[in-house]
Amino acid sequence: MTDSSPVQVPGTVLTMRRIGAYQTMTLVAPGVAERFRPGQFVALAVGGEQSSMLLRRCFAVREVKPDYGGTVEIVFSVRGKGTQWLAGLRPRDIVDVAGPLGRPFPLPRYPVTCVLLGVAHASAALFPLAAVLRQRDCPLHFLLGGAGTEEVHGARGARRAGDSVAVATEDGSLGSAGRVEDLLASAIEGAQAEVVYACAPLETLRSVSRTCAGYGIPAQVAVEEPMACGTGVCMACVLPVIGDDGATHMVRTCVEGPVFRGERVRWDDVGTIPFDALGAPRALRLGERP
Amino acid sequence: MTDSSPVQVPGTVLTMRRIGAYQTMTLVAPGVAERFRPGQFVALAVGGEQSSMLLRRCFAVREVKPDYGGTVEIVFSVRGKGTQWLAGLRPRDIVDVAGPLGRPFPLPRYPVTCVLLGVAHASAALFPLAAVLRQRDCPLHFLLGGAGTEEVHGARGARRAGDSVAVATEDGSLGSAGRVEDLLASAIEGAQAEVVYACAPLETLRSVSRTCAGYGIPAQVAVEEPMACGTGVCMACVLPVIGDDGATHMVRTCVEGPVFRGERVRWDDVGTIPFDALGAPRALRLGERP
Amino acid sequence: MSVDLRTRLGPVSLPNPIMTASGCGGTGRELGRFFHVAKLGAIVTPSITPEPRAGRPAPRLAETPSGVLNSTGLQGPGIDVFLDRDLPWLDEQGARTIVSIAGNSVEEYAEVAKRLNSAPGVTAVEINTSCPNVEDRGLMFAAHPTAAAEVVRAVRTNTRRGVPVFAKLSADVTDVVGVAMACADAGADGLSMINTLHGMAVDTWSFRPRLAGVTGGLSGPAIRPVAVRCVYQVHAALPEVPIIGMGGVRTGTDALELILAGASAVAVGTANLHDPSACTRILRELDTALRERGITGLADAVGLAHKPAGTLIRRIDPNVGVGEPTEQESLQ
Amino acid sequence: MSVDLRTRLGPVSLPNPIMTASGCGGTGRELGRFFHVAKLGAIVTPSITPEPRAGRPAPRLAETPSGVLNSTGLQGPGIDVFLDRDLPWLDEQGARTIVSIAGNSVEEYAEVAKRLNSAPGVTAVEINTSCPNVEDRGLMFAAHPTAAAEVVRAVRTNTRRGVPVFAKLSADVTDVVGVAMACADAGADGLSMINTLHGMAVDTWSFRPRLAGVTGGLSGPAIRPVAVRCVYQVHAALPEVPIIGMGGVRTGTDALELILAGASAVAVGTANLHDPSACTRILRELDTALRERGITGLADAVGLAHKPAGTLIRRIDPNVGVGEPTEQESLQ
Ligand SMILES: Cc1cc2nc3c(=O)[nH]c(=O)nc-3n(C[C@H](O)[C@H](O)[C@H](O)COP(=O)(O)OP(=O)(O)OC[C@H]3O[C@@H](n4cnc5c(N)ncnc54)[C@H](O)[C@@H]3O)c2cc1C
Ligand SMILES: Cc1cc2nc3c(=O)[nH]c(=O)nc-3n(C[C@H](O)[C@H](O)[C@H](O)COP(=O)(O)OP(=O)(O)OC[C@H]3O[C@@H](n4cnc5c(N)ncnc54)[C@H](O)[C@@H]3O)c2cc1C
Ligand SMILES: Cc1cc2nc3c(=O)[nH]c(=O)nc-3n(C[C@H](O)[C@H](O)[C@H](O)COP(=O)(O)O)c2cc1C
Ligand SMILES: Cc1cc2nc3c(=O)[nH]c(=O)nc-3n(C[C@H](O)[C@H](O)[C@H](O)COP(=O)(O)O)c2cc1C
Ligand code: FES
Ligand code: FES
Repeated sequence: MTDSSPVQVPGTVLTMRRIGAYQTMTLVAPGVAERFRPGQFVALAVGGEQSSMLLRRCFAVREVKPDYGGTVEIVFSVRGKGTQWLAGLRPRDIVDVAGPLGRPFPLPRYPVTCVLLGVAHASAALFPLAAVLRQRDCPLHFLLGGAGTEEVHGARGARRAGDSVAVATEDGSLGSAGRVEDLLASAIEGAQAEVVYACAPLETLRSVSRTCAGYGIPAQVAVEEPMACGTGVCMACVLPVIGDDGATHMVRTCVEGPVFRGERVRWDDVGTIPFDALGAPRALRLGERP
Repeated sequence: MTDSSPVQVPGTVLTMRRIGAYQTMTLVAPGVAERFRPGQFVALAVGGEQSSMLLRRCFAVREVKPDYGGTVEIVFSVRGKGTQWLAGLRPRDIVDVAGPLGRPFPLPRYPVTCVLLGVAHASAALFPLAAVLRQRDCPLHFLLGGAGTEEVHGARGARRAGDSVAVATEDGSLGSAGRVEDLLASAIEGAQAEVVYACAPLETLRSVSRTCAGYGIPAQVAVEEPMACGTGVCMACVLPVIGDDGATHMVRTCVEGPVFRGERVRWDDVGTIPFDALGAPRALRLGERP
Repeated sequence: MSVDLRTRLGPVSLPNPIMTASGCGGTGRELGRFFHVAKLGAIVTPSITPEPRAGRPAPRLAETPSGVLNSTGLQGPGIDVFLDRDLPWLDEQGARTIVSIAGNSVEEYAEVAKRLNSAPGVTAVEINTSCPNVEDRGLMFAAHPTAAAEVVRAVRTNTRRGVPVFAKLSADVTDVVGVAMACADAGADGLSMINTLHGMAVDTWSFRPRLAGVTGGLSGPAIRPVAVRCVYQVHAALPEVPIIGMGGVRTGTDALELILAGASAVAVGTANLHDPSACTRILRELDTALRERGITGLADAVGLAHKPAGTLIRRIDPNVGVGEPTEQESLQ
Repeated sequence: MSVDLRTRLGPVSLPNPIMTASGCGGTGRELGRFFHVAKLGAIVTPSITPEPRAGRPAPRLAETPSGVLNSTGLQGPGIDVFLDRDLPWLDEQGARTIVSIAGNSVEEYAEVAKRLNSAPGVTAVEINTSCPNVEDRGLMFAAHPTAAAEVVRAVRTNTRRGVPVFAKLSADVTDVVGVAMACADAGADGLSMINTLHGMAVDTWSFRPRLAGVTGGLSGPAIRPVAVRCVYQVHAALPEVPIIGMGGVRTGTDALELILAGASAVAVGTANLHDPSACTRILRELDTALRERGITGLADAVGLAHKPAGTLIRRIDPNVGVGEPTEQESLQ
């Protein structure tokens, strides 16, 4: 149990606010903050002691602070019954927190120009990253997207932290109309970017990875695959990813991710077991019917 | 659907206080108060929308008021996980309430002298009864019991409502030491009581019924058998009770009770199917092995 | 947009697919204090036996996570009192009544069916095959295809045409599809699934079983995945046989889940204990859920989970499709 | 008062009865970040197959009321990597390892057992009999007493003395006691119960099964009553055969419930997903629960629900009683 191990603690709700389409919740969760590195996430238990909901809900970390032994802020939208329960919490309520979990973003050793691309709530994960990159004197260019104005998270924070910010909304209500990935090529060119960090739905990450490959620069993408435990024991969260050995492995995004090199993920085969994956059904490998 | 039908409404917690060993909760539950008659109870759903607890929790009614469309007050002790959840509620929280349920206490047509015997939280049910008996000019003598001082409910209320109050605690910390049923015979004799109303655990009710039978006066007892639905659909709450036809029936205490004439309940056979009950297993009736 | 909620169970048409599950809706009168029983597609009675039964000793119910264990032992007044007192009341209310029947031998089932045959107001008969067969070491009929089929045959023979016979199956078997096929072959017009799972709980203070009957039946949302699986498997094997799905339905979308898996109607059991208005609420929620999904006829949703992704074609299935209700039925 | 938590599983003694359930504790490393894996009675590995397996496509898990459906398809690295990488790590930690094995034919099971035979650090072998038998239309071995027995015989033959072989049974059968007896007759030193129940869920928006594998296994507190029933029935029939009980254990009293029903050890599965510290918490809670009830030795509690009310006699059962641990074991 090294220091980089996660902790599991009863977290106490400190604040709960609604901003745009999202709930922002700050938890006092001693031990998480000091271990946290950008890109990692926390897994929360929902529903209380007699809960009928057994799976954890995972959230990117928006900010950690050393106050009260360590606080963690997350930004989330109400989607199903677990997030609905979370949104109903009030200060002093208790939530079980496990974290920080997952592999963080790799950081450049020298100052390099970065594009930070985020869509909807997923943008939250960019801010702790930006803080660290700033310390390393990296020029930062934000690209933020969402369905509409309400769904764009962190435009103000990005303006504070970044050298530039561009926004795209699908309904055109803020920034340019369209998808934020459509702004990426010109952002890379304009800023002479050397790396792209992205937190977004799968479709966007696929497109980001392609674009970066075209420019020959690395895409560090944080995926948001459905997770169940967040700790690596259940095998729910697998993606087909090409390993260092050149073979495709079904890897758990909660422990081997959520951050991957974009070109390693076999985006077109997500939701399948590629026939050439390690351990794929033999029948398929032999070209027989499954 | 006559007016004596129960209602099912989302109840809003108005107040929650701890008094002695008990929680006192007042709910705004429109429609319940106006239908309520002493001896009836309410059945609460616990655990919220995604609750893993499916059975209702039943509680005697301590008081109803017409305020806010009708309020209901209950007094309860934390026993298992459902009452634990209830005890954690705060004003404005919502609890689903069904009630009033069950058969009320039969009321005397003329002023008669009554002994009202209650043990622990169950004493709560005596107070709405006392209010109605008072209106009918019945002299009222309270006998209250509990394990210790903290577990005696309503001594002050009884002093206000009754002509006399005697208390017994098992640890002797309040009133006489021992069980309250031991005070019954002298209370009946002293007051020349014509009827006894009792709300208490089964053992006490059995003893009360015997004592009353000895004096040839009716015992109206409210039982507290484990219930599951409270509305009569599940058959959980049966007791062997002798019907008007002289035969023993397994009757549901939630709809045919909770109030029974003490001599009708086959106290010694509780927890069994008496061999002569209507529909008892044939093998048993023939004296064969089950 | 209005949703056509009618559904067909063999020869019978119901105005909507929601019904009480056997043993969980009382005689109808108890829930009738919370809503009009005729609003439901049907009321399923507790399992009716030839003689009165006092049931099992208490404790009879125990709460488990998202479930309930019961061992009530089919307490009931027997067929005579049922015909005299309970069935006429349901008929007066305008309810459609599905009579669940039970017995401890093939003869007992046949006897109850015969008695029902001349009674007015029986919309369908449901055979509770989970009873112990005294002639086979107390093994439940549902455990063996041949035993289940024998009961179905006896009941079908003694029930008049036009009154469909549904066989209610247990999921506590190695091969539910095999039992389903045997029942269909023996003349069952439809299948009801699932009965409770065989379970048990132990009190950790007294060290004793929590039910006086030691083991009991597990019901409630906990078992819904098993119910969905059984309905799905049986509908895949016997697509023309109508299914009354049940097991853990608590909301309108839970009901829809069973319908998508292949149920033409949905019975609500344990949810009634938790919420006496459950059946009408679920009916309302189902209507809303179908509307929100652009489904205009319930029949279009039946078995949709078996279709390739993206399919939502309007189809008139001879079995579950929306036929014109017969005159008698539409008068109800 | 201190509680003696030691338990015996045939020839093996464990310091306490709590273990991870197969497939729910990762390789041990994952939970090892939250507690020391050697603190548990044992670590049960995911089911190990002869070859690497990529498992089933996602979505693989779905949440259900108080339960989880999974269809992971036994993703794993295969026996070679397991022996090279995972087993040595567990051994280094001082953990007692129960290796779960799986295959699609009797030969595959035998093959894995043979490979394990020469490996150090194998405390016991658990046979996952819920795998589809490719030689029998994909029916799981657990479905038929003869098929289950055949696998047990093959594994027992290929496993060295002193390493007990446990057969893990499915509750999805008509007669779990029959399967248990067949396995015991075939040489199983003990039985593990229960595996997941066969279930399914349908997404009510997409109308598709919620798992890519269509059906899956239901686990979690929802199924605990079924687990308790199976353990109780099998312990009643085979009181000398040690049982590893599992299914829905979330707290120390849940574990005690299975012990009272007849389990000598308790495996924790789905609770690990919900609470990565579940196993150590449950161990602590079990200790407290026994202490609060005045039970000084775990062995005294095993099967207590079978005894007449009020019995809590101290007894030394040759099977579940507290033997002196062997030297090797007490050094761990
Ligand atoms: C690494 C990571 C970081 C995330 N960060 C954020 C964030 O910062 N803000 C935010 O709003 N959401 C985030 N999500 C998504 C968030 O976890 C889901 O929206 C949430 O779990 C849904 O829970 P629910 O109870 O509302 O939905 P339900 O559908 O009831 O959830 C059922 C189960 O499915 C899982 N699940 C469902 N949808 C998702 C999903 N999209 N991703 C992962 N698991 C899912 C849940 O965790 C749960 O185990 C993140 C997901 C991951 C994997
Ligand atoms: C008519 C009636 C009136 C009651 N009035 C009061 C009251 O005024 N104050 C009070 O504190 N308690 C009262 N009780 C008892 C109260 O219902 C139980 O204490 C409570 O349901 C326990 O719930 P739990 O979740 O704490 O326990 P759990 O053990 O988790 O309950 C599980 C299930 O068992 C039932 N149950 C368990 N114990 C009892 C019991 N003693 N009686 C009935 N059902 C039980 C619960 O209702 C629930 O359905 C009354 C019971 C009845 C039947
Ligand atoms: C208290 C109770 C009593 C029941 N009685 C019967 C019965 O008499 N006959 C029958 O066929 N099923 C009976 N059942 C089973 C239900 O009809 C239903 O099949 C099962 O509970 C699953 O549905 P649910 O999860 O919605 O309750 C009973 C269930 C419960 C909980
Ligand atoms: C995600 C997951 C994976 C599982 N993998 C296996 C496995 O590889 N082998 C096995 O025998 N059982 C497996 N099981 C079944 C568990 O070991 C256990 O028998 C079952 O889940 C019941 O226990 P629980 O309710 O505590 O989870 C798995 C269960 C889950 C939830
Ligand atoms: S979410 Fe369980 S292994 Fe990743
Ligand atoms: S509690 Fe259900 S019938 Fe009385």
